Amino acid sequence: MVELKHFINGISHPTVILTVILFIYPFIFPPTNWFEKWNKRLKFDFFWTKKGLITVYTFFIGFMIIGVQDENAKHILLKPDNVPIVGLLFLVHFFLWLSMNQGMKNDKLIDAGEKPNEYHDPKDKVLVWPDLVYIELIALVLLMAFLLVWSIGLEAPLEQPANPTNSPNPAKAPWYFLGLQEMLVYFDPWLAGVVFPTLMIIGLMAIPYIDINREVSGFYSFKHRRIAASIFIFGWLWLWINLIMVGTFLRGPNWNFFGPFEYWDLHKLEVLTNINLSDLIYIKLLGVGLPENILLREIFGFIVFFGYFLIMPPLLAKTVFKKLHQSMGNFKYGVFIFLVLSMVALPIKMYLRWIFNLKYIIAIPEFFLNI
Amino acid sequence: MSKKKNIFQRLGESPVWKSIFRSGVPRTRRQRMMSVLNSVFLHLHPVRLPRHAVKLKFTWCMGGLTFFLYLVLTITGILLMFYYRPTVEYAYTDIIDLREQVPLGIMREIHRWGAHAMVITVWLHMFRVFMTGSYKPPREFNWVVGVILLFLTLLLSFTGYLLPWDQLAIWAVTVGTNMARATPFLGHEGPGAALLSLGDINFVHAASDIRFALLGGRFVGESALLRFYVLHCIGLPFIIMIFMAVHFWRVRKDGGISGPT
Amino acid sequence: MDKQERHYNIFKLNRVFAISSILFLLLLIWTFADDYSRSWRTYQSEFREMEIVQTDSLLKLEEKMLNEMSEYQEALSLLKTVEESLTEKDEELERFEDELSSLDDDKYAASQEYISVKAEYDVAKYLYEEAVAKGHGDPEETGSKLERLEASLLQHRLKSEEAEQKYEDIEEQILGIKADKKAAQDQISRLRRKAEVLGKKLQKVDPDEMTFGNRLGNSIRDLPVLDFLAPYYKIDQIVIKDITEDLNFANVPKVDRCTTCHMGIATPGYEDAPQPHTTHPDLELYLLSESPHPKESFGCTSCHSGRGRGTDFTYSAHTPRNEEQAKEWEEKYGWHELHYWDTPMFPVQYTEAGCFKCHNQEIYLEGADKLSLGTNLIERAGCFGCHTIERYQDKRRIGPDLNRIASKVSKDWTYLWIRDPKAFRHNSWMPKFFELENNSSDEDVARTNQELHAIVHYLFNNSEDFSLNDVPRWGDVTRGEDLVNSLGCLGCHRIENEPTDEVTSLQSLRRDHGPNLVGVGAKTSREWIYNWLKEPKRFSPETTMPNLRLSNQEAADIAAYLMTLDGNGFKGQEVPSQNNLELDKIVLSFLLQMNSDYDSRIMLSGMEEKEKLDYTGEKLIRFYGCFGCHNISGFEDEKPIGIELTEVGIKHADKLDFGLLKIEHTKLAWFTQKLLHPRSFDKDKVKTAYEKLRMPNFDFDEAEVEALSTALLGFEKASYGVKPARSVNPDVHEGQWLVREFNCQGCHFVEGDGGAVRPTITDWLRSANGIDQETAEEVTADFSPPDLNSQGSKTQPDWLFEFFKKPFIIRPSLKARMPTFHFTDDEWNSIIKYFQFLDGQELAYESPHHVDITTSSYKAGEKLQELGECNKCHFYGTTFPSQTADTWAPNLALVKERLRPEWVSAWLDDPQSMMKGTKMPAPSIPTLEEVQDPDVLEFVGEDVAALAGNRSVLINGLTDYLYTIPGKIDISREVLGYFSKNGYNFLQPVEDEEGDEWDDEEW
Amino acid sequence: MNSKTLRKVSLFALVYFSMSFLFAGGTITGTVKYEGKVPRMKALKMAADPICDGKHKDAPARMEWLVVSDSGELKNAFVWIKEGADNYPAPEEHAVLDQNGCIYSPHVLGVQVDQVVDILNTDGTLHNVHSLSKRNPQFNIAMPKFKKKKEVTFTKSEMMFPIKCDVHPWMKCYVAVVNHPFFDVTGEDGNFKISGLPAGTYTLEVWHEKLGTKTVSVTVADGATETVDFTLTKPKKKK
Repeated sequence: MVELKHFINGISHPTVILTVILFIYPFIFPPTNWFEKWNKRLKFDFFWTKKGLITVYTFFIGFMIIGVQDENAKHILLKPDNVPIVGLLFLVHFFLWLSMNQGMKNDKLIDAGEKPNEYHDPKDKVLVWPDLVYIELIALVLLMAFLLVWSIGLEAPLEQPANPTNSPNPAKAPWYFLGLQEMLVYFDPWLAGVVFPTLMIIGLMAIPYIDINREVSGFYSFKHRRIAASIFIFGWLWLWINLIMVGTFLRGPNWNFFGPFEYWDLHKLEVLTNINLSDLIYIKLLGVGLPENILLREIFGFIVFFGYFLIMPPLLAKTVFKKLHQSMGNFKYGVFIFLVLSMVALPIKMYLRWIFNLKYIIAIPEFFLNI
Repeated sequence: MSKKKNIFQRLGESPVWKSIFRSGVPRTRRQRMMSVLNSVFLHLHPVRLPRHAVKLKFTWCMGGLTFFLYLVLTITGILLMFYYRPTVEYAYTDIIDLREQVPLGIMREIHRWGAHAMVITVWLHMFRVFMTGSYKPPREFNWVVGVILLFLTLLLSFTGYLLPWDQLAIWAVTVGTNMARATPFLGHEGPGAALLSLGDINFVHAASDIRFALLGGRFVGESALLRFYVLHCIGLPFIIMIFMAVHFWRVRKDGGISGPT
Repeated sequence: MDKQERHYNIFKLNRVFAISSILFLLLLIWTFADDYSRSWRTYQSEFREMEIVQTDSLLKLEEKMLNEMSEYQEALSLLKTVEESLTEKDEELERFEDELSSLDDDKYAASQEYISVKAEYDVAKYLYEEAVAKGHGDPEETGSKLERLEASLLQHRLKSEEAEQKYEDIEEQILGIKADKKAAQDQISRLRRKAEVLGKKLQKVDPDEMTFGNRLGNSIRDLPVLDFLAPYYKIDQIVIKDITEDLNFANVPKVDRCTTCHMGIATPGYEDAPQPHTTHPDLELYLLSESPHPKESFGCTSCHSGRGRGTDFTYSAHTPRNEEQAKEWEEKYGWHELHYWDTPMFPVQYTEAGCFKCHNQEIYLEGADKLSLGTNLIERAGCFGCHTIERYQDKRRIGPDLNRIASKVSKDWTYLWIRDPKAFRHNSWMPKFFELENNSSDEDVARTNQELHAIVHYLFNNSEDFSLNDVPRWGDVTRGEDLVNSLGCLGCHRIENEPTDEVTSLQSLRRDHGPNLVGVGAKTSREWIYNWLKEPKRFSPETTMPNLRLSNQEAADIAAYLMTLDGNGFKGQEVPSQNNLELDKIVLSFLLQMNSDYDSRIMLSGMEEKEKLDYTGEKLIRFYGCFGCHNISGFEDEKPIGIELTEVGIKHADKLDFGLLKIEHTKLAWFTQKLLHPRSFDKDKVKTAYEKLRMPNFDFDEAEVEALSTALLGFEKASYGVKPARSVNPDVHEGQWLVREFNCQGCHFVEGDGGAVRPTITDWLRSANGIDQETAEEVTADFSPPDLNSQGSKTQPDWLFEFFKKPFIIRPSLKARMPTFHFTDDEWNSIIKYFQFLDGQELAYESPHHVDITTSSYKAGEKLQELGECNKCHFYGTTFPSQTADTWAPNLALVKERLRPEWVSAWLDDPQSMMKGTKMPAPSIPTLEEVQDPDVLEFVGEDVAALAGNRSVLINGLTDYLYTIPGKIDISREVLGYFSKNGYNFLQPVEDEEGDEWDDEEW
Repeated sequence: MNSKTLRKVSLFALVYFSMSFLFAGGTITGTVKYEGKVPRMKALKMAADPICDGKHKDAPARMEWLVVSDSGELKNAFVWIKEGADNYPAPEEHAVLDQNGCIYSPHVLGVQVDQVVDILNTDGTLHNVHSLSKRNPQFNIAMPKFKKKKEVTFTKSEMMFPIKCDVHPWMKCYVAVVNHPFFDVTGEDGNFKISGLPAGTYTLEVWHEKLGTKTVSVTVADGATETVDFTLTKPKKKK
């Protein structure tokens, strides 16, 4: 058991878990034919069968059972404000499964030239009263019952009176913003707290205007809109929800990483010797001092930054997204690729941090402009 | 069926009943349609729906539950407002009293857990809509409204988070709002803020930036509590209701619930 | 059914709906039940049962007592006879009653008429005024109407008053007839008052005693939901305006709901009831409105801490006393620690910490013994030398002055002493710094051995010259021992070779004020002791050791005796030799703190050995903070090295460094661990030598640690609006401090506590006089330094001031000597003011007491003095008492200078009540009855007889006489002369001429 | 006094008075002896006060802390029912403590709670009566020549406390305050007698100022007489 806990603690580290996720992700949600081939070969579509659901849930529940018996994990899992997140884990996976399960079935039907499951004869309609109204009512009653159980069973937390001079360690934002707080590890507040959230909202709003696939509408499907779906699931599920989970369960005092079965020791230290790109190149690589001129100093940062956002899009348009570019046109493609690149910037920065201890690509603290 | 009408049947045919529920007890197809049409609450729905739209497997009922949670939160919130005073003297002790002394102080639990649940249902609703591709024309704009509603929901929850005025509240909000300091141009520690100055006069500083506007001070204090309270109880609910109205209206106007063609 | 347009099976949906609705309903009921089922409701109903039983038994007892009370029986029979006699007047009474009812009608009618006329009159008046002032209407017409109405009004008033008068007359007559009955009834109800109150109460709480309607109401008033109307069981809260709770952003009035469950807390009679119904153990001091801490103005959590608003066991932040109780609570109440409350209740053994919130300036707090012991230990151990504590700011350093150390002790002795003080003197207060938990490895010991060399070097190198005068006479050890035992030295010092099992207490600390003298002969020289005794302040200007005004001979005797106390010394221990390699390492590690590695090494190589020792000595004294307790030249203005403790009581546990130690993460556990094993938090930590914890080990035992923790827990600055008077009076504060700092209570009783020297006086009496223990104990008080109880009202402040400055003998048979303390005038004045405060005397100056010697009371007083034979025990100036030295009492010629007449009169009236156990008998003041006896009359004489029965006049006369007794005031010389001739062993029984083979002492 | 004890007291008074007529009650008698070497009682030196001295012209007064007859009977031992007896009201008659010849007589005195004690000053010199009681409030009264009598009462039961005179340091006597009448002080012959005891089992204790205490359990029947003898020895010296 102890070894198991150590193992789980080990693999929960962001470096491990995110790498695994990033690597496996395209095989589970294949965006191209090649991946789909492997998906089939690896039988990853097993996840979306009933047996798959049971398997995953068995793992979840097993983890929870081990968790509540462990002094440290129990403390975090059963903290009143964390309970919704535990619930979120189960719910999100269930609904992911539900949509994927139906999507898979529909995909098969469509491949066979049939209509999706949702399809019914347009004339075959159902009266709202009583069918819809009734199930809505039942859903409401059950939800209310569930809320009552929740409220009786779990007291709303109330800590010490607000004290501006005594900050708890860790001081955490509300759980739904923990993704942003987690991003703070890798980006400055103006990016993590302002620019990225804004981009997220804009990006979400832009989805219907970018997604030019008109066919698949009104029914569950994956294969026939696999690029859109895999990008969305990646952003929403893997990045957003996952970062919340990390922020809630795996971040302890001083925002240090702690495995689920690890004691939140105030004194745990982590190596923090991050350096900027300019230091990396001028001092480590070239062995000269930093130039006085800011622009000169950060020239490599600018090259990387603009290279990423200006050179990557045409490059991709010519290669991977060739078809997409053609069907979307320049403007839509531009917006699309900007948003995707911004999103992917997060994992990229994470890896740069982990591998090179890179702090900033562009560091101009004089203007609070650090990227 | 016996000839003799029982009391409920008689009641259902009485003029008073009929004046309220015009169509009477819905038994026939017509009556059923009329009862939906005539009810201010039910007429959000069309009279008839495609078959897949009543299947829970398809809709998950998430939108409905979100709306219902909004109502639950409104009602419990109003009840809580009777006992809660948004001042630094009383806020915390009033919350203690909700647990210790106020009859049915469980309202606070329902409110808090309901709020968490609402955030989750909103996300799942969005996820469902995405996975069924239901945002596609002609429903693009309603998706946009939906995103705004999601954002407002988070803000509502966030503003409410401060009100218990305990350590959890003040520090969560401090962490949350500290990021606003770094807003480009508008936050005093944001890139570009230094550009907004004439001569030596700096227009964006700690006491004039966007965070200050949000908190009513440099730190989370008495005025932040009041601001968050007003936003939480009046400002944001008001705005969210407008967008909700638009959202529901557009569901119908954009051709009802989506479905395969 | 219309299959076409339906999807679900309606019956199935109905079933699902039914099930979910029922589920929902059940949950709703559960919600209400959950809301209703509060533990306090159970406690309240339990208490109600107990209240019923108690009230019932009290009522029965009261009734029984009434039945046995003759007064009550008389009143009852009186009522009966009166009622019987009333029946005879029935007819008359009936007539009157009839008349009264008809008159009532008349009265009503008349008053109604008057009221209606009055209304008309008021209108007319208004109209007239309008007409006159504004011209609306005719002034004449309205004026005449007003006049008319005025007349009518007068008439009606007369009529009405007449009717009223008549009515009252009749009423009075009826009352007159019934007067006796009413008197009897009043008497009965007066006697029954308590019973009535109890009966009413019982009717309120006991359903069996209720009327049917009330019982019905009682049975539904507490039902769920209905109970918001007028419940019997409800939350009881005390709101205290003056005491606030700090919510960081605001201070809000304290709200305590403790009495919701602890209903019997302020009611006597539930002492043996189980918790939470138990009565508070000390109602005299707390809760009752007549006590100094009424619950209305203090509540509960202002002392006990906790979460006053809580209405449930866990949420009121109860704290168990130990693991065992924690377990018990977990089972019984589902208790768990409330993490999110910063001021949990004090565990019961630390309760006294709460007193400190207000009583934070007092040196000694009666009743809070543990807290007082804690603060006293802090003072004795000198914690404030290293830890700033606001209460102890600017206090003198508690250790000996090291500025002239070279004249006192040797280098080797100093070395060994610092290394392990307790090896030399088992109960030294000097703590141990070396070879503790974090510096016992071989490497550490090698280093610290060299550190000690450097420290000793520094001390001796910087020691000032101090010239020792030669001892002029040869001392006698026996005489010296007798002096030490009798002068009062043992009020502050002990001479104990071995540890005793004495429990540390305030009293034992008083005798720890100065060092245990064991081993003093092995430590220093005869010359030094002699010089020190003669004038302590010459060696150490700040010492608290007073000057005992010893003659050269006395000082030499004592020095000779003390030199015999050579104890064990550091037998067999040797000072390790200096090791330059280790020294270099130490020098280097200090150099590195300020310099680069490169520079350090260059600096090191440039240093001579002496330089190295100088350098490290200074650094080490700074590192260990020796200057916190000792005066060391070069460190006069150094800041303390420890963490400030002023508010340590409210420090969060998560702000304390528990290191890697596996102990409970609570404040108390930390305090206990730190005090018992100060260095243990370094366990398993990797630290360099000068990063380690450095608090020394004081060898506290667990009881001491508990007392210290109590004090530490109490250290907070509470923002309470109420402050005890003695805490805020600066003079009292200062006076109390001086009494504490100079250990007055080592010899004297102040505030009913002290006199630590007394057991040693008993021992001395026994050994010096050859009497048995029992007798010695009985007379100890007579030969001990005086009890200073009522000192403030007793002595004239001017005299006391002079006496302090220049003490002389007051109690002739006392050998203990009041020393000379070199206080400033201000300091003496604050002591005097403190004494006065204790007796409610605030006067600074008083006019002298004038005596008119021609009054008869004066003459009577003179006679009484003669009859009382005061001269048997008291000196009259240089006139010695007629009895032997063992009954001698103060010089009465001193009275006029020393005492206040009010006090003298009160003292003469009843000495025993002012000073329990005093030898002074209450003078016999003849009563009127007694002087009827011709024999007595002959004795007492005319003057007394004339005033007999007037006790206070006679006593005042006696007082007056005392103020006129002439004679020498300071008779020290005469007394000393007597004793030097006759010796002190006057208590010894006179030897029988015949041989005694059965020695009394054997018993 | 609270009503509970009042009730008890009155009940027992009733029982006591009625029973004492019907039955004689039980009686305990016996002798207290001393075994061991008898020390010689030293003479008291009263030279300090001529009046005292004048009273003992013929033979000097001697100490009284161990008075034993030739055959070993012990004087001034206090024998009493320690356990088993209930509260009794105080008797009407007064107890007497005389100061005669600057010696207290008797040397050991037993009184009942609330019983009036007449302290007499037969000497006609200044005495002071200083009680060293622990439970009862202490008093210290001067009795000049003219003061012949002083009445005092003790309100709480208390076993043996000294009364002494500070003017004459040798004067000392012992007083026991008992809540019932079943006690006696041995005379020259060492005999004691406790009578009128209701039937029952009691703990009987003998007390002596130097020789300490000894207890036995005694069962008494109505009308019967039990004999209990005590022998006291010199206590071991305390280490």
